[in-house]
Amino acid sequence: MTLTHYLILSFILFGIGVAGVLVRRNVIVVLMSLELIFNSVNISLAAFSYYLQSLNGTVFVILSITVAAAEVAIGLAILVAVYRTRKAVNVDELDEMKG
Amino acid sequence: MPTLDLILEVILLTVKVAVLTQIIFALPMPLTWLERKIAGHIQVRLGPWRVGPHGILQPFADAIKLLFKEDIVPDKADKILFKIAPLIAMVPAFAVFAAIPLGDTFKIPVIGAEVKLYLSDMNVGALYILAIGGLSVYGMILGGWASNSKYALLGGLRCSAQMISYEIAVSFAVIGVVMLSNSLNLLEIVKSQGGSFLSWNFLYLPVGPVWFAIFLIGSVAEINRIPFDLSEDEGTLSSGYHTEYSGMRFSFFMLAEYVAMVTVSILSVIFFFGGWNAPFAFLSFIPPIAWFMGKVCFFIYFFMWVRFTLPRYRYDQLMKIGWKILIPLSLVNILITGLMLI
Amino acid sequence: MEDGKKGLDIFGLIKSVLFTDFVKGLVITLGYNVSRSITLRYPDTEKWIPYRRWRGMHTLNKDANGRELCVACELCSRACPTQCITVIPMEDATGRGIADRVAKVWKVDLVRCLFCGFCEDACPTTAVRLGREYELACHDLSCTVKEREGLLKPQPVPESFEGGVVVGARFVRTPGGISVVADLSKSRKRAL
Amino acid sequence: MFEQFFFYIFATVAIVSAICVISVRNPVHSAVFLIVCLLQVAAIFVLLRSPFLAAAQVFIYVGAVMVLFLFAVMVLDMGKAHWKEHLHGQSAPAAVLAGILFILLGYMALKGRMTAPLGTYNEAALVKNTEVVGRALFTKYIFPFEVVSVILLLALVGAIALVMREKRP
Repeated sequence: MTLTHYLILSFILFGIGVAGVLVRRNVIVVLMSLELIFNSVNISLAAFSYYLQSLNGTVFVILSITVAAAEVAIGLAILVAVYRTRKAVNVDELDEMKG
Repeated sequence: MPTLDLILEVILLTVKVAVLTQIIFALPMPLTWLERKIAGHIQVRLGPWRVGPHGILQPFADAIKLLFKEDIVPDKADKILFKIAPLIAMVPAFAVFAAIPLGDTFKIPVIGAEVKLYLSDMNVGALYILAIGGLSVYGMILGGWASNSKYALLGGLRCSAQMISYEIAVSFAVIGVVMLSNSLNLLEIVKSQGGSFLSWNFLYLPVGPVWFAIFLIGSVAEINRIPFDLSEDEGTLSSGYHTEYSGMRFSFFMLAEYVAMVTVSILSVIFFFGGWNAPFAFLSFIPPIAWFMGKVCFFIYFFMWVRFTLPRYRYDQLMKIGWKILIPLSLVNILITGLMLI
Repeated sequence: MEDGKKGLDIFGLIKSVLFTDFVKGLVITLGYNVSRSITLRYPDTEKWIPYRRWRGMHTLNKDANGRELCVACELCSRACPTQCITVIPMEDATGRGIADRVAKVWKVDLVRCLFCGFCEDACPTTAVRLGREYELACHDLSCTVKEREGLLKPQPVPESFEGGVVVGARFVRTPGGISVVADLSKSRKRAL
Repeated sequence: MFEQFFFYIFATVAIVSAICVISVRNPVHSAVFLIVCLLQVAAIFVLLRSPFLAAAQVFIYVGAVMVLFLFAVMVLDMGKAHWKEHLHGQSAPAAVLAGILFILLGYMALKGRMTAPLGTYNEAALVKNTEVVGRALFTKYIFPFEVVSVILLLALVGAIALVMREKRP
């Protein structure tokens, strides 16, 4: 087991997440793809932390999990608020800034 | 290459897992009988009576009925999720037991060999239990959604909101216990409460009883029992998230609920009532496992007792208790606990 | 605070913090839990015999000499609010009844009967009585109409028996149907 | 050997379920696959000798965040009408961009060299993982910790403010 194994897993997940964000139109699925990206980064952080024998990575995984939770709460709150006024969940139907 | 010791240990572990799983699988049978019996006696009735002496064979009759009942999958349901939702509800309820110790070690009288009464001595035991225990909500949410019925969906929604709200309070209570016992390891938590009953976390005045109250209320809400079983409220939702389920799949949900009740009883004992420690030093000739089982049985009885004492709360009351009382109270309590520990 | 009092109700606050109401409820239910159940073991070992004033299935009575009291005056069927009693009179001088006029047909449709007891009140010879038989359920409609011959049979619980007690009973399963046979010698008062 | 075996199992399941997340139509199915993927990530954290991270991952991500996702999907009650997604004008450039990023990241992951010095937390020190992490979090990393807690508070207030309906007089 080397660091490269984990890094490859991490970048594959990252690529899938980016593809999801760019290709999908449903806001909820876009948010889920963002979570995938977060997780791929977490894997690489934890892997670096283990192989470099330092705690920085582990601590930042904890912080990033926390931030991700906050991000999801806000994102879904915005989504619910938008859905109430527009009745739309696709990103290309939500391209006007005016309320 | 694996050594002989390792192989032996793996075999022992496998046997332990098998035995534990069998016990847990069979546990709901006496518990359903007990619950109906207690319900009957509290309501000045007899309860099950006709199948076997004092109705003791009633659970077998029920199990046979559930096994042979037609398994109906609604036409418009999401077939795959509908079928796996009961399993999703059941698996975490069993997985929690990987971290739960039932005692320290047990000496088999004749052979003299010592057997560890836990599956794994996890460093993050308390966190693991919280994390895995929270997963069983998916069975209810997905089951409610996949049934494609409004009652089931509402039950699933209520369940998820309730779970999110009360998980915070329960985790705070566990954090309080961890602060009092200085460890996340359940064995260490029990060891820290050794000696007489005065060193139990429950009697760590003044914060201990408050933590226990928060833990108890929160976990009753999390395992969906009366007075907080709003997600399967037959008065308003016919049967909540398992309205559309029948036969074996329904019994999986019930199994998960009963196992969760046992888990919460065990956790209450471990976290607050000294685990397998005897309350008085001179009573320690009674084996620890007996103390443990006795305490757990009391809590199981207590949950059933509460069920037939209290009426069901309203949903807004439930949310109010969760967010406006339990969470601020636990925050204040963490502060007091921290100040006391300095 | 419901009565509009201002200020903090210290006593109530302490009570709610200590869960006194909850504990009170628990004590009450625990008391019931250890108390004796009041369930009747019907039909296995016990059966409830109603009071004499109970209005169950009809009976047709006979006098001390074994003659039918019914004179087929049809007052009962007139008094019946649901018209469930059918009486057809006939002449019979053989001493079957207390008069020459006896009932050729006397039947009651128990599905329509509401057990009001008007027939009993209307009867001039106290021939019709509402008895204490209350196990009227059956498998098909044939048993819902009771004929005179069946109603003339002596009742399992005699008129003289003071009711309002639980008596011993036996549950009898036969190919012809199921029944609960009461044993009037063993009786006890009902709890509550 | 065992470690490698388990790593490959977890990695394969994680990648397959991640692909399913972005390719199935129904958002609820997406969420279920994402749950599977997150559980695999938690397992990989265990392989990386940080059980605390694994527990936090399961507890926060799987236990809370995904419940929130499912809750939102159910509250919004998106029928099948909302599942349809036509291929978009942006899709082709997006796919190309994702592909380029993929190749770039892959090149860097394979060819990169680790030059940073090794720290002090070797395997023996990480046995008490939770305690070590907790100590570090409240001493060396206290500032980011405080920042994150403020972010959480903001998110809490913000989410309530966004979703709460104003009372009309």
